[in-house]
Amino acid sequence: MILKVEGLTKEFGGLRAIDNLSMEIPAGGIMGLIGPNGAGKSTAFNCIAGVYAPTAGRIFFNGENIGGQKPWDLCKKGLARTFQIVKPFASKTVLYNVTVGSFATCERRSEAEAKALEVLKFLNLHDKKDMLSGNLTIADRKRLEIARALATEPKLLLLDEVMAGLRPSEVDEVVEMIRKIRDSGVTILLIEHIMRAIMALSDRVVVIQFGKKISEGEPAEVAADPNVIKAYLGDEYVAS
Amino acid sequence: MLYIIEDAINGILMGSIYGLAALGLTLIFGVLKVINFAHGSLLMVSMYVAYWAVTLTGLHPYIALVLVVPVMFIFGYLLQDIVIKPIFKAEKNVREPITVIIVTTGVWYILDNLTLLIFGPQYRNLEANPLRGKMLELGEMLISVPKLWGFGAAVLTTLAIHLFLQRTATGRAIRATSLDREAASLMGINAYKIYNLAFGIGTAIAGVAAVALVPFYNVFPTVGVLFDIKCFIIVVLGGLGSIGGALLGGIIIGLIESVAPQFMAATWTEAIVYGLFLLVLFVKPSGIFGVKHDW
Amino acid sequence: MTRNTLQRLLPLALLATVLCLPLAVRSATYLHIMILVYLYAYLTTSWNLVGGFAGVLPLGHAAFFGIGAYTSTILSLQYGISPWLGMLVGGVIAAAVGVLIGLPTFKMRGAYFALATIAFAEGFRVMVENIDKLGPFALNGPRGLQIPPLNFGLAEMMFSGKEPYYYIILIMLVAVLLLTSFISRSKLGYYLNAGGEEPEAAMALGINVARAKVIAMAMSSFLTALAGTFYAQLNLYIHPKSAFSLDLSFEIAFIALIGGRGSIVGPVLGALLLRPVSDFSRIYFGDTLPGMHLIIFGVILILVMTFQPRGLQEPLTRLYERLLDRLSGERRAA
Amino acid sequence: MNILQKIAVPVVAFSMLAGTSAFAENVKIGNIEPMSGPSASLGQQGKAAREMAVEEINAAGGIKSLGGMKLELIYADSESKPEKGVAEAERLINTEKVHLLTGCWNSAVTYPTTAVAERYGIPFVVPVSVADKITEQGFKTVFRIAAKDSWWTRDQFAFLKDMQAEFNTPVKKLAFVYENGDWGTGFAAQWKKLAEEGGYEVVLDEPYPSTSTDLSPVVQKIKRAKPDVLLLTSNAADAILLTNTLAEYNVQLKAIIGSGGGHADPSFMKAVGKNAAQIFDIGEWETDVNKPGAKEANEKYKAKYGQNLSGEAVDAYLAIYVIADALERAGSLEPAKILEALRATDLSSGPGMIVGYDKVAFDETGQNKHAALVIVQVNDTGNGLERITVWPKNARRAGYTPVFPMAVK
Amino acid sequence: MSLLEVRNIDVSYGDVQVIFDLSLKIEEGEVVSIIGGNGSGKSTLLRTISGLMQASAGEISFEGKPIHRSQPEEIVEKGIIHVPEGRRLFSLMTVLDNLIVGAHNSRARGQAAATLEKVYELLPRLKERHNQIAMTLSGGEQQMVAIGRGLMSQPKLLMLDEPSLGLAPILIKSIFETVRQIADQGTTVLLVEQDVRHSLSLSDRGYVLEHGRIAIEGPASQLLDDPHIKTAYLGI
Repeated sequence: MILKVEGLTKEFGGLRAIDNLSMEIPAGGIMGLIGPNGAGKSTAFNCIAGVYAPTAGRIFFNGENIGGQKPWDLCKKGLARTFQIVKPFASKTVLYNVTVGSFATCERRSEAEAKALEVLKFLNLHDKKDMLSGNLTIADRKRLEIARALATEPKLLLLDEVMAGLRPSEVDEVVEMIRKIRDSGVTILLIEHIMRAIMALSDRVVVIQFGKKISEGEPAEVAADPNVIKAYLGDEYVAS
Repeated sequence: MLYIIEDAINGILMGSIYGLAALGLTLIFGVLKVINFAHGSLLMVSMYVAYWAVTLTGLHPYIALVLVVPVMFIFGYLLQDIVIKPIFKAEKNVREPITVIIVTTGVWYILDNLTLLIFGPQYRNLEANPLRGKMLELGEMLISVPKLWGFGAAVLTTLAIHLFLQRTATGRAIRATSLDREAASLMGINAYKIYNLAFGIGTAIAGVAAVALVPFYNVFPTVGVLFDIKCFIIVVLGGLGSIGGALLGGIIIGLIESVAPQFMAATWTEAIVYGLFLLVLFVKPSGIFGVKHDW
Repeated sequence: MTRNTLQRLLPLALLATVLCLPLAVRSATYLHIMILVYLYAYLTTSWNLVGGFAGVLPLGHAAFFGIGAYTSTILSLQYGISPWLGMLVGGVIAAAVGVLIGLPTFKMRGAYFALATIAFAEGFRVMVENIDKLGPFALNGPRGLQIPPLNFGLAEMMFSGKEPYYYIILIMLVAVLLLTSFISRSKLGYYLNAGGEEPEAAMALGINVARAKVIAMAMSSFLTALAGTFYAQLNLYIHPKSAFSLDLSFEIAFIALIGGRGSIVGPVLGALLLRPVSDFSRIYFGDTLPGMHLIIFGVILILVMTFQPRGLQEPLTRLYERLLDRLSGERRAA
Repeated sequence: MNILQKIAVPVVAFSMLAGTSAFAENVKIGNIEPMSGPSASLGQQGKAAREMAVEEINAAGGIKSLGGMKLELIYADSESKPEKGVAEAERLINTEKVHLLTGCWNSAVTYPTTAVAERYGIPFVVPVSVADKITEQGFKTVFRIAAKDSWWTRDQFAFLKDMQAEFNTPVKKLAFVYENGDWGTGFAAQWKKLAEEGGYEVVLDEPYPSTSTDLSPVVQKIKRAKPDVLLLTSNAADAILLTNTLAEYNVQLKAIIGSGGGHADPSFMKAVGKNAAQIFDIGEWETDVNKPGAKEANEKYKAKYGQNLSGEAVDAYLAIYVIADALERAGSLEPAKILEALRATDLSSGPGMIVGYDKVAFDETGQNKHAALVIVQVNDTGNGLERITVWPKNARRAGYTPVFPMAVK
Repeated sequence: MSLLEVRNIDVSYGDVQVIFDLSLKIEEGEVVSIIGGNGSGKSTLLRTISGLMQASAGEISFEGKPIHRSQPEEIVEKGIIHVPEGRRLFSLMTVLDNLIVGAHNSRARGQAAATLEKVYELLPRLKERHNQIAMTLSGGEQQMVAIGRGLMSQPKLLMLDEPSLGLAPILIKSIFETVRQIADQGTTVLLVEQDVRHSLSLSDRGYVLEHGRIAIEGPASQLLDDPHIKTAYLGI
């Protein structure tokens, strides 16, 4: 298990956003994390990525309890993430953005840039390397977000709704890209709203609602789970 | 022991006037989320307006209020509308636009030096001033009457602003804009108009402070600078944006300035004030009383 | 000439001109103004490491300037230590103070940070004004320290003419420009820019943003202190109100904002514009319209902030590019 | 080639600009004064007084030994900032090619600025910047008309001694209250020495920031220390504030002695009114000084600028006459010649000599040996408040008896 | 003439286009649902109607008059109120003050007291809590305040952006009941939701939004049975 979450709980001023959540991600696969809006996916994500210290519970990354460690330390340990609302360094070029990421593992600029270029080539962003990231289309910004995270050489990559707001054809491209990344040996935890993509990509899916896990299993299992349908479409939908 | 009480009373009175001077600054910050570096200069302009209102019309210094407050309100309103608003519009997605700070500093330079150009560097003091030197004797203790009036003005203004914000439709609109500009505009509130209003009111409050000061204080082009940094310190002590906090912060500064010199050289009180200021910034940035401002 | 050669030649030509300027400009006044332009460009470039790259607004750099000025002056007056050495000592002390100030303040946001830095600088001024002697060191309180103009010479960093000062500050400026442009291309520069622009994203990419800022602060305060020593040796007199002047702190920030925060040339452009404007308008209006120069200064601040809120560096760069196009007859490669 | 031209043009233009006004038709006197900023009031008085003197001298035919050459004043604003003073001195010397310099009122500006003049060998006449240090730097080009602070304080104590004898009122306890700048702390250091020598007890030694917005705490301290005499060094804003607050708290003292500056500022009496009554102040000059021409000069000044001549203004006025006298004798614009003439100054008559003392002559440090001070008392003898000369006794206004100790109000 | 008519609008965030050539109509007295997954452009559509964002092309008219160039406060004045996603209460103000601010526009201000009574009648919880600071309320109560605040403006068209977001099922139910009641009292409602079942069951008509375009539209009952919805949501 590359990541093991045990009894994770996070409260904000009495409000329990994550409630005793446990899950395991085996190395090398893609795990989907889904749930309706406001279910607590991003909070769980932020706890794992070190933005929030958990109120209770433990998070093991490669066997080490990382609960409460800072994001930059986690990044150096091989845990990278993207943001749901992309946060490019907008006044800088694409190459610059990715180089910031590759500096996580190298000291010299020439080395870092070389690695950034490799990542850009890998993700088919190479021809846009000199564009200001603020001028990219949303699809390219999402791709840049992934490229930057990938440049830190992660073992586990947390992707937060990287397909939201994309057109269907673009979604397909990103799906392909994620597969490619997985095939290069990076484990992926995916939060996504676009079910088609989740279903196509994930080896396993965890569904949460109100901070609690309500279902887990292979995509098809989960999609058929009445609990899940209820959570998504309202409780009366199941009957119809 | 008695003299400490006498000093403390003086400190509270003088401090309340500082608080009054800072009240407008905190109001403007509360709504616009911007530190108005021109606030001291607006106080200075108010003092000139008060001075001339009294000198030219022969009004009782406190009656000048009826002239100074509307004039300063309009001055502040137009200043925000004409000079500052365009910057807000250009940077409407920035929560605390630094450019606005710089622009208010430009306004400070312009106002101070324009006053120097127009009125010269002289120190002015109301000549026919029925309040000058009036002291209230409380046993052995002496209390300055104009400062007492100033204290009254500070408390009343604070109360009036509080009630205005709590009880009137415009006040609620100002509070709503301060808390969530976009949601307020969804309720039909024009945020820029509210900014103008808040700036106008903040400036008018500086006018009240000027009227309180002019009977016992000098008027000169750089007088605002003396109050400027004091006002910043006060609003941070009281909590940026907190109405009651401005008064309390002012009183704390007044007390330090008044009581501490009895134990050390007066020049060290400044250092104490800065020390306290930094302490509050680090330990309790929401202000000494840590009150989240609801107003 | 091709555009590329031109692009390489122009800066060299500029450097050559600047180096030869004292040969053409014999007037010490204009040299002095140029010295001040370079001094402020130097100060603003140093400030830019924090205020530009790291994306905060420090308004108290006079604290480091004053520390530099006082340290070297005290060491040279009381211990006969060359200001060149004193400069470095002052720099180290300022860097330590910068770290101490930076650690707590970088956690603050916007207005609070600006106010805290003002309070630090003013606090230093008040302290120096109130302290006559600090252990073995005579600060002389409000009376300040005067350097008797007796031992002219390079070792004493004291000269009877302006030219040596001109070259010293020019070298300092070029060095600091090279240093910042080196930093902006190094890991630290990437980290500062990233942390300034999108702190959350930066943290997720392995950047300890607070630590990067503190490092930048240490460098910035070190460099600022060096200028303090230069200033003391240029004027041969320092006192708390001038060495720890709030106006100085503000002016540095203004130059950066007018020129263009966070860019390498921005501070130089800002200083090149604001310094002469304020000096010349003081010269021309000083006796007839007192205060006019500050009014002009204020108007420029407002106009630039209204119409070019990101500073003049962007439009001027465009203009420069167009000039290059015109001169070479080539279009800029996209 | 066109690039070179593009660069060359501004450079040439720049250097031509730098060379303007190289040919003097007049004697150029550079004046560095605080025209804006906190001391602007004093700078502008100094400017007015200088202008009046120059107009008079030029109207009377200019400098005759130089063929009737006229004097021309060039002003520079120091904003009370040393670095600005230095920059302006550089400019005046190099660009405006001034022959002499005067200024700078703020001692903090005068030190470094005189150093510039020394470097270029340009004569620098200091009308009034009182810090001793200014003439004690070993400079050869600096001349000061006014007394230095050790003389001011010396005379304040001499006056105090004389008054005790004259009115048979002993004074034991002194309080020193002063602005915490260069000037105030300089005076206080001298006072402490003199108090020790004179056997006085110092009951209060209190600096205060001149940016204070409330001086009640300081006044309370004075009241509680119960001194006999209070010595003050204040700028205008704080002098006004202190005087009013002393009156409000009804602080009973035998005497209050100011040190010029704020107490001599024309705004002062206007602003404090009767609270100024019976305050003593030390200065260089008074409107009632018994000198030919003094009254006329003051009236002319008042008509023109709306204020009485202050001590500071008279020093500036005299400084121009001292310069004119030296130029007349030098008969040359060579700095060395002017310096020589200034060193040999022995001026005892002429329109400029409306000061309280009889002669201007400089010692080897450049200090006017004869500079003396008068002490005045502010009082109302039926014509409104005025400054009445009371000390030295031979200069006392006829028919006036000083009030000492102060009357209980 | 429809109450609200949106014709062929394009909307972008900077250079990122979010809504493509979108048209819809709302008749007076209708309840219309717009449903769609995250990022489909639902909120952007509402933000454009209420004037927070500008359409780069197309027109929006209300009661026959164009409003797509108007400022948000002018649009409120005309009678459209937008209850934003995430409630956006004035967190440090009391419930009562929040409600009164809702009546800021000139049509509603004079009748604020009477409207307040009606709102209290509809949402009695608010009356109990009127003196409480908004941020201390539970999520469901906050949503009620947001709706009540919208009603205080006497809207001709009430636009609700995901009122069920983050609420427990029982609360969701009561929120939808409240919306139904509002509609029954004659207010036209435009409801943006993810909760398909609930929202469609109380609506007259519905639109399904996908990637900034209308994918399906029709009577609500018909949409409820459309298999495409399930596909769009669950990817099966």
